[in-house]
Order: sequence, then C-alpha cells, then structure tokens
Amino acid sequence: MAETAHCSHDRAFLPGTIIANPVIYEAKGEGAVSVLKVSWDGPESKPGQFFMLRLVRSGVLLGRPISVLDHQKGILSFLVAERGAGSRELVQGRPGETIELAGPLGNTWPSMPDSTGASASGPGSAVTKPLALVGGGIGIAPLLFLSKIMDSADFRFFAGFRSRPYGLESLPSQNLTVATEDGSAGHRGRIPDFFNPAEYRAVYACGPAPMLRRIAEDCAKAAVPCFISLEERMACGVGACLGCTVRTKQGNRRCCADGPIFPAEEVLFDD
Amino acid sequence: MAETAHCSHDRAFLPGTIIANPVIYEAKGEGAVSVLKVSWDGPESKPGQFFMLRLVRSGVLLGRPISVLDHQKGILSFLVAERGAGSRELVQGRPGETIELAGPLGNTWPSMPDSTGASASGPGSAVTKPLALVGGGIGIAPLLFLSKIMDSADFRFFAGFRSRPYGLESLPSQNLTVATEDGSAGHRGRIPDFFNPAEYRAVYACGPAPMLRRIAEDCAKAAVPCFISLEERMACGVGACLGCTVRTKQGNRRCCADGPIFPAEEVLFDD
Amino acid sequence: MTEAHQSARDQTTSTQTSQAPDLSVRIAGLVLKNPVIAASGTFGYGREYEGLIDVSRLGGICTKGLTLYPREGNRGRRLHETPSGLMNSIGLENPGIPAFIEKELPAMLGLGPAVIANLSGSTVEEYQEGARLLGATGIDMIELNISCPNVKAGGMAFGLCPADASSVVRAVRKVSSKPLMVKLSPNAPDLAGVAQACVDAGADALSLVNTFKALAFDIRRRRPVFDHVTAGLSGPAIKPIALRMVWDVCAAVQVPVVGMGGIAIAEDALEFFMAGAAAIQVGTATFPRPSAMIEIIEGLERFMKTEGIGQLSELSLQGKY
Amino acid sequence: MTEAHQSARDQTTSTQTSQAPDLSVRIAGLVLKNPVIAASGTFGYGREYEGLIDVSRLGGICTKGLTLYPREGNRGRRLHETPSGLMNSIGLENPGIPAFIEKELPAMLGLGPAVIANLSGSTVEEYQEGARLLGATGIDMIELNISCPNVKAGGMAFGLCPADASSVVRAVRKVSSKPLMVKLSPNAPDLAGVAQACVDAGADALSLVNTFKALAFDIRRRRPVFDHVTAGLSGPAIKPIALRMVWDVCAAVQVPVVGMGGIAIAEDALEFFMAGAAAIQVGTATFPRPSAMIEIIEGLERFMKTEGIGQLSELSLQGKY
Ligand SMILES: Cc1cc2nc3c(=O)[nH]c(=O)nc-3n(C[C@H](O)[C@H](O)[C@H](O)COP(=O)(O)OP(=O)(O)OC[C@H]3O[C@@H](n4cnc5c(N)ncnc54)[C@H](O)[C@@H]3O)c2cc1C
Ligand SMILES: Cc1cc2nc3c(=O)[nH]c(=O)nc-3n(C[C@H](O)[C@H](O)[C@H](O)COP(=O)(O)OP(=O)(O)OC[C@H]3O[C@@H](n4cnc5c(N)ncnc54)[C@H](O)[C@@H]3O)c2cc1C
Ligand SMILES: Cc1cc2nc3c(=O)[nH]c(=O)nc-3n(C[C@H](O)[C@H](O)[C@H](O)COP(=O)(O)O)c2cc1C
Ligand SMILES: Cc1cc2nc3c(=O)[nH]c(=O)nc-3n(C[C@H](O)[C@H](O)[C@H](O)COP(=O)(O)O)c2cc1C
Ligand code: FES
Ligand code: FES
Repeated sequence: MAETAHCSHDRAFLPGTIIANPVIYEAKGEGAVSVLKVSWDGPESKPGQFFMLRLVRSGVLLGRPISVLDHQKGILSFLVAERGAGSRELVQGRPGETIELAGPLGNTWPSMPDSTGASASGPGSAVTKPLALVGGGIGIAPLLFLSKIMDSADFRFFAGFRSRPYGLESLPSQNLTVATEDGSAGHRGRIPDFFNPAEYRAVYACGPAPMLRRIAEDCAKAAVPCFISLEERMACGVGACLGCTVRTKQGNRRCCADGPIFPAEEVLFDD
Repeated sequence: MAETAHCSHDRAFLPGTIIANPVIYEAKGEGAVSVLKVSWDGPESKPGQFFMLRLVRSGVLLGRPISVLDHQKGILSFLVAERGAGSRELVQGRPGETIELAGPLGNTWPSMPDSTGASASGPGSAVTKPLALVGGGIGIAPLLFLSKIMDSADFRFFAGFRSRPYGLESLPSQNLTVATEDGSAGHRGRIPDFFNPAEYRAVYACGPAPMLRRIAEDCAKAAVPCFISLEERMACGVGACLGCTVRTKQGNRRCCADGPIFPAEEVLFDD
Repeated sequence: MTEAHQSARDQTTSTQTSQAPDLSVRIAGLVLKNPVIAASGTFGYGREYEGLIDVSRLGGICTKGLTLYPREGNRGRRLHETPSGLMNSIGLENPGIPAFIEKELPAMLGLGPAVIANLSGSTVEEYQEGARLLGATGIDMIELNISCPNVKAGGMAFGLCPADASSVVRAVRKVSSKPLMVKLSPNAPDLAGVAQACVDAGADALSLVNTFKALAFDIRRRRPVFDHVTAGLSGPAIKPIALRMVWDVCAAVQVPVVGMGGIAIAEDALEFFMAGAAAIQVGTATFPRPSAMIEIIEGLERFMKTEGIGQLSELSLQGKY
Repeated sequence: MTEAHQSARDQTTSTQTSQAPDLSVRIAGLVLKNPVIAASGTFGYGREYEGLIDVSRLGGICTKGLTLYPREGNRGRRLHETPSGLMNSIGLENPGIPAFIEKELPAMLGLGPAVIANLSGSTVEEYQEGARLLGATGIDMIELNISCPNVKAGGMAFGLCPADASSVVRAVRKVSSKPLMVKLSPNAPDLAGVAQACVDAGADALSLVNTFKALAFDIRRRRPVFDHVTAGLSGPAIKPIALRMVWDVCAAVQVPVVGMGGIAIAEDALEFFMAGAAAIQVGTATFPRPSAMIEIIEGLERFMKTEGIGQLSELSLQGKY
C-alpha cells in the first residue's frame, strides 16, 4: 500500500497581498465561491497541502484551513467557498489587502505510480490503468492542483456539484466527468453513481464526508487503493493542539499534521 | 448666552457603501488620515453632528464616533484619523465595502447670530465681528462642515497641526490661519498663540483637550462666548449607556446626547 | 399595564398559525409579546434609541439601574473596549426613583414593551423603600439587581452569598406584589446556591448574567483604566461562560430564567433557549447594532417557522444531558 | 539543563545595558532568558511550530498535559470558535509519561527554551508517580495541572477547593525536588484560598488561568457542540477576567505568579506584568499568529527600552491600589 507522502518542514508564516479574488460562483441559499490569488514569498507547495489563512483585518479569531489550488512563481491560488463567518471573510477579501498565511502544511497525495510503478499494484490491479481524481464541490481544489502537474493521459477527473459546476477550466474536457444533483450540467446525480473504481489503479478523493465514505466503500469492494483528504475543525494546523483528530484503525491521527490525506481503509468514519 | 441647538430625532441606523476613502495625510509615528465618503440613504446632518461608524467586516466590537465633514445628496463625508484599532479599520475601508452608520447624532453648533443678531452680544462684544472657528488636527472636521454653509465674510478659520496641514482645500485662503508645531507650514507654534478671542463675536472650537482648555480660558478672560466640541469614549452614542459623561457645573452631561458641543464655561475639565 | 401588553396577553390564548409563530412567553405571570428584552443600563429609559429602531416591537425594556436616592455614578473613565467585550464602570448613575417615576416612567409606559424596573440599593432598607415606590406605579416587573460590580456599597455584595441574597429578596418580596425577578452575579462563588436562595425567598424569576468582574490597565499611564480598578465585562466575549451559567441555574431552580450575556444574533438567543431560558436580554450588542434586538426577534420567528416549533420552550435541552 | 538556560542564567548577573534590556526572570530558582512561555496544550512538545518560528527564542515551553498512562482524549468535536475565544475539549490526549520521556523529551531538551512538564492525573497517586518519573529527567520545572476542565476524573476537581489542591501539591512536593508550579483553575469558587493552600503545601510558583468552563450548543443538530457538554474557553475574550484573577492571586500570595489568559500582543503581556505577574504564558494567540510570542518578546524589549525599565518587575502595581 502506498504511503501518503510527508514533506519536510519547509514552510513559513508570512503576510501576503491579495492580488485578485473574483467570485466565480453564486447561487441562492448557498455561499459564493471565489478564486483567491495571493502574492506570497514563502516556500513552494505540493498538491494536497493546505494553508491556514487569515485576513489581517478580520472579525474571526482563527485562521481557516484552505487547500492549495495552485502555486506558481510566488502566486498562491485558492478556491474558497463561503460557509460561515471565516470563509465569508476570505471570499470578501479585496485586492491590496494583507492576508497572513501559515504553510504549506500537511501531507501530499501519495507518489503516483506510473505504468511501471509497483506501489499501487495490489491484487487484481492493472498497472496501466489511470488514476481517478474525484472531487465533490469545493473538494475539487486539491485535486485540480494535482491534475495540473500530471500527464493528462494518466488521470480521469470526476467532479460533482449540487448545481452549476465551477473551477474546472484548467481540465481537458476529455478527462472530465461532471455530475450535478439538479442535472443542470453533466450527469444528473452523484459522482459515485457514475464511477467504477475498478477501472482505475487508485482513487484520490476530496469532498463531503458522505461522498468520501461511499467512495471508500466502493474502492474497498473493488480492492482499489483509495486516498481521501479529510476536513476537521483546526486551530493550529501544525499538530500542536490535538483538536483535529481523525480516528483510524491505528488510533488517533491529527488531520493537519498526519493528514489531511489518509488511506481510506484506515479511517474510522463517525457513527 | 446662546444655547447649543438640539435637533429632532430624525436619524437612522442603516448600512451604507464606501465610495472612496483616499489617504490624504501620512507621517512617521502618526496615524494616517483619510477622507471617507459613504453613500447613505438616511436623513440629513447638521454641522457638529456625528455618526457611529462600523465596518460590517470588523475586528472591533463598537462603532466609532466620527464627526460629519460634509453631507450632500446622499453622500456623507468624514475625515478619519488613525489612532487605534477602530479608527485604523475605518481608514482602511475600501470602496465597495459595506459600513453601518447610526446617525446623525448629537447637537449642532449654536445658531450663529449674524451682524443683527442678539444672542452673542454680551458686554463689550461688537455685533459685526466674525466668528472664529478653531480646529486642532482632526478636530477641524465639524468646523469645516460649518464653514461650508456659512458666508465666508462671517468667519475666520484657525487650524493647528503637529506637522503638515491637511483637509483645508475647501477654505478660501483669506479666511484661513494655519499653525504647525514644527513650522512646516503657516505659523510655527500653537493656534492659541496666534489668535485673539476679543476680535470675534464667538469662538467655536474642536481639537485636543489641552487646546480646548486654553481657548476656553482665553475666551473667558476676554468675555467672548465659546463653544467646544468634546470627545469621550462612547458605546451607544445615543444617551443610553451613560458611558460618555462630561462633568459640567450643572452636573453630569452625556457627551453624545447632550453634546458633543458644550458652552465652554460650563465644562469642568478633569484634573 | 399598557394596551400593548394586554393585547400580547390575549395573543397567547389564540391558536398558533403557521403564518406567524407565537413568540409570546409568560414570566412570573407577565406575558411578553416576545422574549427579547433590552438589558438594564444599555437602553436608558427606553426612548434613547427612538428613531434608530422601532422600540415598540421589543418584548420588554429594563430601565437603567435605579436607586432610591439619585447617584452621580463613577468618576474617571467609564468604558473600555476589549476583544469582543466591553468593560464598564458607570456606577449606577441615575436620578433616583422618585424622579424616575415622575419624569421617565410615564413616557416609558407608553412605548409598548413591558416595563421592567431594575432596582438597586446600598442597604436592605433602601431596596425595600425603592420597591415600595415602584410597586405603586404601572411598571410590569421589578428586576432586583444584586449583582452590580461597579458600586462600593451594596449591589454585587448582596449577590455573592446565598444568605445576603435571601435577606434582600425576602425584604422586597414583603413590600411588593409586582412580579419579582432577581438578577444574579456571575461572580458569585456558589451561583446555584444563590439562585436557590432567591427562589426560596420569593423570587418569581431569575435573570443572569450581570457583568463579570474584570480588570484593565492603561499601559501608557501605568495605572488601572478605571478609578475603581475593576469593572464589569459584557458582550460577545462572555457568551460561552454566561450560557454555561444559565444552563447550571436552569438545572438548579424551577422558576423561569431570563438569560443574557453576549447575545448578539438570533443563533446566540437560540442557544440560551436550548439552555433552558424562558426569555433573553440583549445589552452590549445593541451599541454597535441598534437593530440587533429586532433582528433577533425576526430570526427567532424564522427559525420557529422553518423548524416547525410551536413554543420556544420546546427547544430546552434541560434534563437531557 | 540545556546550555541555553545556563547562558540565560549567566546573563542575569551581567549589568543591564541600554542596548539590550534584560528580559530574564527567575521563577522558583529557574532563570528564563525571557518571560514568554508557550502554554500547555497549545504548543505540542515544542517542535510542531518549527519552520514557522524560531522556537529557540522562547523563554520556556510547557508540554501538552501529561498523565502517567496514555490517554486517547475525548470523542466528538474538540474545538469551537466563539467571538475572540476558543472552546476546546481535547481531554488530555497524550502518550503517557514514559513514552513522553522516551520519544519527545530528548528533542525538546535540545530546543533551547526551558522545558516545563505539565502534569495531570486522576488520583493523587497517579500525580505522584508521574512526578517521580519526570523528576528523574532533565525537565526544568513541573507545572501541576489541577485545573483541566475537560476530563471527568481528576484535573479540575483538584483545583476547585483548597483542601484537595493542598493534598495533591503536598504529595507531589514530597517526591520531587524539581521547581514546582501549580496551575490554577479560574472556575474555583475561592481562587485566593486555593492559591494560598497550594503555596502552603509547597508550591514554588503558581500559574493561572486555565480555561473557563463554558458551553455551546449546535443549533442545527439541537445538541451540545461537545460530547462532554461543557468545554474550556480560552483566548482574547477571557483576558480582562484572567487579568483580574492574576491581580487577586498576586495580592494573596508571596510566590511568583505566571499569568496567562488571552495574551496576544505585547500590550496584553504588559498588563499582566502590571498586575504583578513574574512571567506570562501564551496559548490560543499562537494559533492564528504563530509569531505572536516572538513579537511579544520584541515588544517587551522595545517597551523597556523606550520607558527605561530595567526589570519587568518594576511594572507591578501590586500594593498601590
Ligand atoms: C485541510 C482542509 C482543507 C480545506 N480546503 C478548503 C478549500 O480549498 N476551500 C474551501 O472553501 N474550504 C476548504 N476547507 C474547509 C474550510 O476550512 C471551512 O469551510 C472553513 O473553515 C469554515 O469556516 P467558517 O468560519 O466559514 O465556517 P463556520 O462558521 O465554522 O461553519 C460553517 C459551516 O461549515 C461547516 N464547517 C466549518 N468548518 C468545517 C470544517 N473544517 N470541515 C467541515 N465543515 C466545516 C460547519 O459545520 C458549518 O456548517 C478545508 C478544510 C480543511 C480541514
Ligand atoms: C463626538 C466625536 C466626534 C469625533 N470625530 C472624529 C472625526 O471626525 N475624525 C476622527 O478621526 N476622530 C473623531 N473622533 C475620535 C474618534 O472617535 C476616536 O479617535 C476613535 O474612537 C478611536 O478609536 P480607536 O479604536 O481607533 O482607538 P483606541 O484604541 O480606542 O485608542 C487609541 C488612542 O486614541 C485615544 N482615544 C480613543 N478614543 C478616544 C476618544 N473618544 N476621545 C479621545 N481620545 C480617544 C486613546 O486614548 C488612545 O490614545 C470623534 C470622537 C467623538 C467623541
Ligand atoms: C454600560 C452598561 C451599563 C449597565 N448597567 C446596568 C445596570 O444599571 N443594572 C444592571 O442590572 N445591569 C447593568 N448592566 C449589565 C447588563 O444589563 C447585562 O447584564 C450585561 O451587560 C450582560 O449582557 P450583554 O453581554 O448582552 O451586555 C450594564 C451593562 C453595561 C454594558
Ligand atoms: C487546545 C488547548 C489545549 C489545552 N491543553 C491544556 C493542557 O493539556 N494542560 C493545561 O494545563 N492547560 C491546557 N490548556 C490551557 C492553556 O494552557 C491556557 O491555560 C489557556 O488556554 C489560557 O490561555 P490562552 O488564552 O492564552 O490560550 C489548553 C488550551 C487549549 C486552547
Ligand atoms: S489543528 Fe491543531 S493538531 Fe491539528
Ligand atoms: S455613549 Fe452612551 S450615553 Fe453617550
């Protein structure tokens, strides 16, 4: 079984400046989604990692964990969905404003065995199969970052949304399957309904817990390796407060420092 | 003695939108000063009145009292100096942001007896004398608003600053006397040194407490009516919390609801 | 009692329609048209906020703390903002009960919301005499303040131990048939004990919390910010502790409890109803947002509608944890 | 003791130059190079923040609360943000003292700052055995945690009344010659009494405050946010109350007091020194701004320079009000 990759402590707490933050999605009864771009002088990020973000002029106490959408030449991008007060602020941050960032934090998607690789080859898996990247809603962000550094022949991207899709522009359309719950684009329904794990050498997924649970089950049945990126409330983001516990078969793990990416088979889902 | 004018309860608590907020002054070791312009649908203001201002995305609890600099056609202007966290936020508010305003609050400068008026004519006062409007630093704001609705022949404006002056563009230069403590513009020194109350039929002043005290004393000696606009910490701004007490010869007065403008002779200055 | 109260009282007997949820609550025999009350000391005598909000929509208004004799209040700084909190040291400035009755009360009774007189004193006798005077007026309820941390004599002193609390409540109960609510101090070492003592002494209802004893220094001037050194902390900062105390007191006594401490939005109020409160008060939150109470009323209404709740009391989780 | 401590100790004897103010403080015989200590439970075992800040610059680091036996901590939600505050219900998750000594301590001793072991237990015997094990290591001080509100057995229970506090402090004192600091609970009804009892039982120093017992409800799910119902409140929200308690305890006892509760910037720390604290701890403020403690150290240095202060203890206003 492939191990999730733990990275060195090359990280920093530094202010950055917002250079753009356009809202790309808005729907009644849901929060807005924006693409937050920040110029930042810290070290490079890897797909799957996240930052703790907080505007200097903020009405909340803690930073909020947000996955890296892209990181190139000193520009960090994030896909931010408004949920509560903290994420709303991030969506409303304006160009020119100062934002403080701690990161990059957490582990990355496991090293991806190519067609000659061995680490993903379990019983019955064909080494020439592509990877499946499965994102639900805002959960597409850490997978989009991964897709950008992969050979497009080597993955298929599945993206599920409640309604209208967003953020998928960077993906070649032949690689992409979209599903929406209201049928407003792509397939009507949920991603797990349109997706057979057996066709992939491994599945990487991020999104709402029920989706991850279903995918983990489907992958287990098909004996396909599955890695999921989990969300927990976080205070420190660095493993110091023990607030973001993920229960696993090996005992408690810290979502921020031991994750956020875990082998699905090890995770004990709550109730 | 002229009474300070108490206005009707034509006021509102409504959100507004920042339409501009340029910084017009910046100096090392001092806070910045900006001209905050807000589009607002509430009732008209009178010179001397103030608003309680708070950005919707704010890191402080309470609104901050800020005098009206101008109010025309639904556009409210304020001159805001950065002192602590609350005023810093106001200086940093960006166009497009939502800000909540309660007001207009407080009383106004007393009705100004013109050359035929009687209310300011005390012993020895000549009714043809102009009014003196005396502002120290950011204290010029409520006097600038007053100057805009007055006949320029009827007042002289005295403005004192620590260093470089700001905000005086609307004043006809023949009406204006400037003093700076470092001599960088106008007279070197403090306004009370360049100003003889006896030449005016009344003095209206706003600025740092030591300046107001000195002017009050000078006016008392010259038997010239003097009205001063006072600053106290405020929570409600409407007379409900009793937090902004001004001690007067008649007992406690509420700076927000009974003031902020008081006849100088009635005020008991602290220690 | 004003007509507004009368009509609120009538409403409670009408059946609840899905259109307008029934927000009325009954506390110590008094029916409020909704459970949102302006907290003492933060809403003057009810008219200060006119023009900014529709004051008539509130369930009730507590007056600024009243004493038999006029008080000047404290000297020096009276307010200090802290992170999500406000410290105050007003010191019960008020014109005295006779002047209140003459100058403020008539207009206040015409506003619509229930009028709750917040009563303080330095001695049991002063409390008693104040209650006697107020009892002869049209006020709807007395809120006995045994919890003001900002005066030297009396106030909080009575609220710190069960025996003292008992003596003042008993004395006031003797001379007044008005609904009697006792306001508790979060600084009491044995809060549940004080609560029970007040009930045993005749309190019809309890309200809590008053402000927390707190301290701030002025580091430039190297002295305490306040002349009295300590002052009372209120506002959203204290909400999680206040909520815990309301939960504890609701578990300890059988009378209605009016909860407060940092309530700023409808969600905060809902938490207090879940803790077992029968009504809530809003103080500090009105300062930055005069419309806070109106929005809370509307938010409660919306919540009851969407969640299909007939009475807010259904929300209480007392006894379940 | 590490070399860094040794050199800090040497510094205190050197004369103070106007260039670099002397921030060193002596607590229970231990000299810290500066008075800024990472609070227990917020800084892991000292290495978690490496890369984000220069950990070696801190005066000291308190470990996460340690117990003799490993603990899994609490189930369910563990964190909840409130206005300027943080509620936590971690429940003393830790690998147990033997595993701590083997796996975490060696690296921790090499970091530079003084190492303070935060010790908890369910029984007096467990505390005692833990102290015995820690006493045989290179740690610089034991911080006896009798104030954790998030565990069912032990923890806060010992900190709530003077007699219980006394018994556990006395037991630990008997088996350990390490400098002994006792961490007090703000939830104790008689805080000064508990403080004095700890000193009488042999505490060399006191630290306070631990978190305030608080409550939050999840209004969507209609249940408490935390499985244990209540949880501990920390962060800037509590600062004004914590400061008052530190002031009260400094007035009550003669040993050094380490103050904490909501300290986020140098000005906050200065307020605690004015209250009489000998050193301070920073917890929650590190989460949003990992550099908070470094900036506090620099801010204290700047303040001492501009105001011409030789020792932070000069700031204390104890006895003056
Ligand atoms: C490792 C990691 C990576 C993340 N990446 C992204 C990202 O790329 N883009 C993005 O928009 N969001 C991301 N999130 C989620 C984001 O951190 C939360 O939406 C945010 O913290 C919510 O804070 P709030 O103050 O807006 O909401 P709150 O007021 O705290 O809560 C609002 C709602 O959001 C839910 N919620 C809050 N926090 C979380 C959480 N941590 N996990 C699950 N539900 C939560 C609550 O249950 C509630 O319904 C990530 C979270 C983690 C842990
Ligand atoms: C009626 C009235 C009208 C005002 N008009 C203006 C105006 O037009 N433009 C403007 O820039 N400011 C004005 N002020 C002052 C402004 O309200 C304060 O500067 C602001 O509240 C400070 O808040 P803060 O959070 O920035 O500072 P804080 O962090 O509260 O304090 C920072 C510094 O400012 C001082 N300070 C804070 N509040 C006051 C106060 N109310 N009075 C005196 N000193 C204070 C403190 O002593 C401290 O040194 C007015 C005040 C009042 C009462
Ligand atoms: C400025 C101010 C004055 C107050 N005066 C009184 C008072 O006179 N009597 C009283 O019982 N409580 C008084 N209080 C306490 C409030 O009524 C309320 O109990 C407390 O502020 C907590 O609620 P909040 O957090 O919603 O403000 C005062 C509070 C403030 C902020
Ligand atoms: C997540 C978290 C975990 C904590 N764990 C402990 C602990 O194990 N032992 C302890 O004595 N205090 C613990 N505390 C309390 C802190 O050390 C500190 O006393 C408290 O948070 C107040 O300081 P602050 O406001 O600076 O955070 C914890 C606090 C937090 C926020
Ligand atoms: S958020 Fe603190 S340990 Fe993960
Ligand atoms: S600020 Fe409340 S009375 Fe003036």
